[in-house]
Amino acid sequence: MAISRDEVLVWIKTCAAVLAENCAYLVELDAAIGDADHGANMDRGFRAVMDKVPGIADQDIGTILKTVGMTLVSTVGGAGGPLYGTFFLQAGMKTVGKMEMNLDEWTAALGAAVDGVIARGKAEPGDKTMVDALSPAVNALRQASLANETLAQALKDSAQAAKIGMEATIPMVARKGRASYLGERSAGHQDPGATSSYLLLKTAAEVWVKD
Amino acid sequence: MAISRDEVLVWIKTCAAVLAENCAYLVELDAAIGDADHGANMDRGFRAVMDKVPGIADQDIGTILKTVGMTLVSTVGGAGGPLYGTFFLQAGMKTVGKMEMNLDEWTAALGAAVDGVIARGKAEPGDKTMVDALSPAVNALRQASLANETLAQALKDSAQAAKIGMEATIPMVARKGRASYLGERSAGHQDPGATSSYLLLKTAAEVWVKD
Amino acid sequence: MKKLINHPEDVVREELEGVALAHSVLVKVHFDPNYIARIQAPVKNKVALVSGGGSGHEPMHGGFVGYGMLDAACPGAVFTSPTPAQMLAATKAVDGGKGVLYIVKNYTGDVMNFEMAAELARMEGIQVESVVIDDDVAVQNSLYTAGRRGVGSTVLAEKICGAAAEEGHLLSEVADICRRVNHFGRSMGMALTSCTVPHAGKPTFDLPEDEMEIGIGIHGEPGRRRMELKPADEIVEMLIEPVIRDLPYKSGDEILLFVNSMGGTPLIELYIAYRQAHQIAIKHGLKVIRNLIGSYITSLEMAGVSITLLKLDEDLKRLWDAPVHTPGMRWGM
Amino acid sequence: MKKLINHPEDVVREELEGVALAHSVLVKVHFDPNYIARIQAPVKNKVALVSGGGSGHEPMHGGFVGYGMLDAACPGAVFTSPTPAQMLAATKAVDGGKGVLYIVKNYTGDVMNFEMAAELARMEGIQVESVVIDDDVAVQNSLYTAGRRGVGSTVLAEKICGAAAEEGHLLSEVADICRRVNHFGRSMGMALTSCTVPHAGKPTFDLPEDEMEIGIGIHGEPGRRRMELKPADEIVEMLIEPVIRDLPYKSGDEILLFVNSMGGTPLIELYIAYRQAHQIAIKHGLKVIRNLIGSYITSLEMAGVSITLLKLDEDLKRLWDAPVHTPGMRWGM
Ligand SMILES: Nc1ncnc2c1ncn2[C@@H]1O[C@H](COP(=O)(O)OP(=O)(O)O)[C@@H](O)[C@H]1O
Ligand SMILES: Nc1ncnc2c1ncn2[C@@H]1O[C@H](COP(=O)(O)OP(=O)(O)O)[C@@H](O)[C@H]1O
Ligand SMILES: [Mg+2]
Ligand SMILES: [Mg+2]
Ligand SMILES: [Mg+2]
Ligand SMILES: [Mg+2]
Repeated sequence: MAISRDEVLVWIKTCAAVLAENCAYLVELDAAIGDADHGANMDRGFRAVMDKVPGIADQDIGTILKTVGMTLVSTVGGAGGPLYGTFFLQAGMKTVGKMEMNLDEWTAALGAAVDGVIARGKAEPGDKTMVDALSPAVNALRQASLANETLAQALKDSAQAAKIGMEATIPMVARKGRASYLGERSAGHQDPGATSSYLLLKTAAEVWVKD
Repeated sequence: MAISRDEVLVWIKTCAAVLAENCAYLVELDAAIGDADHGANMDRGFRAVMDKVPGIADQDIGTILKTVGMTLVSTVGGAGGPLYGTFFLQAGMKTVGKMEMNLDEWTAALGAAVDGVIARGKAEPGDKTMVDALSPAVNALRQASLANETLAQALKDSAQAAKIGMEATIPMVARKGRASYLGERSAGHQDPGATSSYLLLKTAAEVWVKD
Repeated sequence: MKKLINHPEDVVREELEGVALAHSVLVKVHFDPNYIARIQAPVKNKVALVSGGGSGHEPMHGGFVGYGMLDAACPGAVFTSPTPAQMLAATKAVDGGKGVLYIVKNYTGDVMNFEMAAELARMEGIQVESVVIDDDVAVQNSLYTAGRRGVGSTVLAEKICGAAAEEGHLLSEVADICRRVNHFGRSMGMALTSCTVPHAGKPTFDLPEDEMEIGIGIHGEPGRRRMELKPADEIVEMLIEPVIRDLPYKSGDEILLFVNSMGGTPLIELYIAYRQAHQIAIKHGLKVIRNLIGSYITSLEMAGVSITLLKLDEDLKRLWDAPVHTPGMRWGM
Repeated sequence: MKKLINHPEDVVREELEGVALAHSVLVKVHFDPNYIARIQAPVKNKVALVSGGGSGHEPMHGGFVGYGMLDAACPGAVFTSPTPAQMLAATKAVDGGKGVLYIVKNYTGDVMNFEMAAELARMEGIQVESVVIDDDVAVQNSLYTAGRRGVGSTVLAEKICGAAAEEGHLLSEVADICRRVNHFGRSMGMALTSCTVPHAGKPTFDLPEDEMEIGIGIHGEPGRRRMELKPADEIVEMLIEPVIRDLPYKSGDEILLFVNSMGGTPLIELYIAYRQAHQIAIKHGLKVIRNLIGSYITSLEMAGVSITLLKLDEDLKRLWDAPVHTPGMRWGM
């Protein structure tokens, strides 16, 4: 069982819809410990991605993901732009020429994506950033594939891991990003980037798990 | 029965106290149709007058009133400064050398004071200014002296006339001063300057009427 | 009341002390009576310009004292015109023997106090002329009222007359140029919020989240009418159309477009307003050849904007472009 | 939300259209990708200066494009750093063959986007250096965090480096001067009110009538701590003492004192703050030989103030005094 190119397109489109829905929510989270723009940034970026989608619908997964990455880099700005841009660019590198991905291939792609985010942002788990949602999700995928779980189960596990990681950011004192300026005051708030990361992985599980 | 120099001094000092008490009230009236400073202006002016009083306590009524006028001109500013300054300067001219005033002399002094205000500000009764409180007060004094009323009664009459004139400004649409910029919107508010004028004359009646 | 102040009664004095410390190269500040004079004053054989008004309109007028603009400014209490005592002292301090021009905004208090000051100055043998600025089209003009308020054109008049004085014109000539600016200039303003007079301690008027005041002056007074909040483009249209209508600017006229913040409106919004004002001016065939955008004549921290149009002729253009060096306006040097 | 705008999503574009109409003599505005370039760009054989950041800080950075300051500015969405695409396009447009200096405020987003832009520009054979400004003493510096924010010193660095570039210095030399400004400059700010990001539609944080935020940045983010409102003199002391302590300015040092409005605080309050800041500087034996007072690096309509001290040496003094002609800063020409 695998994820087809068309399913990747469905994922991207659904992410655009989900981020649009959650725009105000992400802005609110960012208002508490940042500058109240994360939702608008992601929404702007994925609206630009949607304009690109028709032109790349017949391409391979790698080309699609790299195009998403380039589009985010050139339209989002802020911290989210370079980070999510790198995320999709790196995932795209790992899937060049592929018309479908199995669990191991998706695991490798997401792993590369998260490594890219870490390389670009130099954040470690515990810094109260998107990395706190992304890293556990990759680990969950890796364990699932070692345990020979089904793709469906693995996707659910990674989404669940991202959710736990996202919620774990609430008590954290930020050490990276804008929230770090608040020092102790950043504790008690959920990180907006970790939240948008969870939304992307939750959406993947929802659109790719068919039963 | 007459008003002595010392009673004039008591009047001035009491006016200073009354205007200080009513500072916030006059500011509020001015906020509605002006620029929220009439109370502060009058209070500032009469505090300066209080500093001058000790130095002129042994002078004649005319000197005292002219000093009050000069002090107001040089410390109040706004519309109130020149108008009340002229008011006291003109009253002072009429009482040069006097150590006391009878009803006719006070009537002449107040008449000259109000003529000075009208000459300086070019306002007519009905323009919604201090003139609407001052003119009726002068007329009341004149009638009282024609009717050979007592000084006490005359002072009460003039204060009463000023009160009615002040209240009559409420429905008026301002044609002079800052309130005129509001056009129709100036109706429904009592004029601050008419109110401070009433306070001066009411105080005169209170401190000069002894029974 | 949220202000960066100490005690309300110290606001004007402490502000003036700040000006004195900040701009000792350009101006000297005199206290009791309060006035700000150009450091070189009196400038011999130059007509001296004196203006003044209530405080709370900064940078006007104190920020406009210096080369090519005012010789002295008299700051009154907040929103209260200064006294003849201040004006007389300033007049004596800056008269360079060629006479003194008073630039007076048309408010009863300002007019009466400057009148008294002029009477006193003339008694002392100083030649004084006064020009009253009344450019606010929000106020219906009439013989029976206080007439129009003096607003945005005052800033332009002070710059242009200052340059004329530097050119060496006579008092009567500088006064004529001032009247020309007043004749060619018109303004209208609006408020998104009220402002708080320090000693009053609370907003002069309450304005709901979804309403605005159109046709306000510069003393926090309510405007001609209150209406629901509109998009910037509509607001600007409501301000500039009456201005253009009032002074029949002809298609082809060259104008200066002045978009002013009332104090609390930031530059990003001013440029959005400027965009629409410029576009409408063009629609009317006007040539916007000069502009001024920023906080120049304010009403404390009030959020809002005023728009001033000034028709330019060759003289006014030359005088506008002439060098000026004051704390609030500087170019060419 | 009370703003003079049309639709939140049009704020930046319409503001830029206003700038284009207002300052066509000084700058040209390019859309998609958005950047403001000096009208003469590219200036041959001059190091080009490029800066940028989120919108909402006007006049920074777009208002600082022109002779003696920036060659280009890249405005992002409100409070959102611009993209590498904007920076690359601006870099190509202004490179005069002598290399391009990026002046970057230390925010994760700004740093990463300028990093990517520099990588792309170098691939295209353009010589690029970046200097990151991090002068906000409100933020504890540490290797493990994002570090200090870039605030007031950015304005001073853009003026001083612009003058250095006009003098014909090499890219490495202009970059060194920029680092010197960052090394000699320190800032701290506070807020009396929050600000409202247009697309958010409501204030970023709620601040009761009797409270203030100390140690804020320029993105409407809450500060280091919230406390009860204090008199201006105490507030200024709370801001300037940590600044002076952080960079041991020696008694006798010559400094530039920069008192900045966050956007909604009017000039009358700035001078009251300046007065106290200047007095405290003197108490510490510092010589205030230059100053800057006004709205230069803002946070939309936020009411509040920031104070920046810059130690001056002969070079920095000369470069500060050098002529500059931009929409937001002008003297000497
Ligand atoms: N150094 C970093 N590494 C990883 N993620 C980061 C880093 N800095 C910030 N982030 C993420 O970016 C999010 C904020 O994104 P956004 O609001 O779009 O950018 P900005 O902070 O520039 O406004 C934060 O919630 C955090 O999850
Ligand atoms: N032309 C005038 N003639 C007489 N009284 C006037 C005139 N203009 C204004 N006033 C009086 O002055 C009062 C306002 O005084 P004040 O607030 O001290 O001055 P300002 O209007 O300059 O702030 C008004 O309430 C009105 O009674
Ligand atoms: Mg953000
Ligand atoms: Mg008043
Ligand atoms: Mg007044
Ligand atoms: Mg941001």
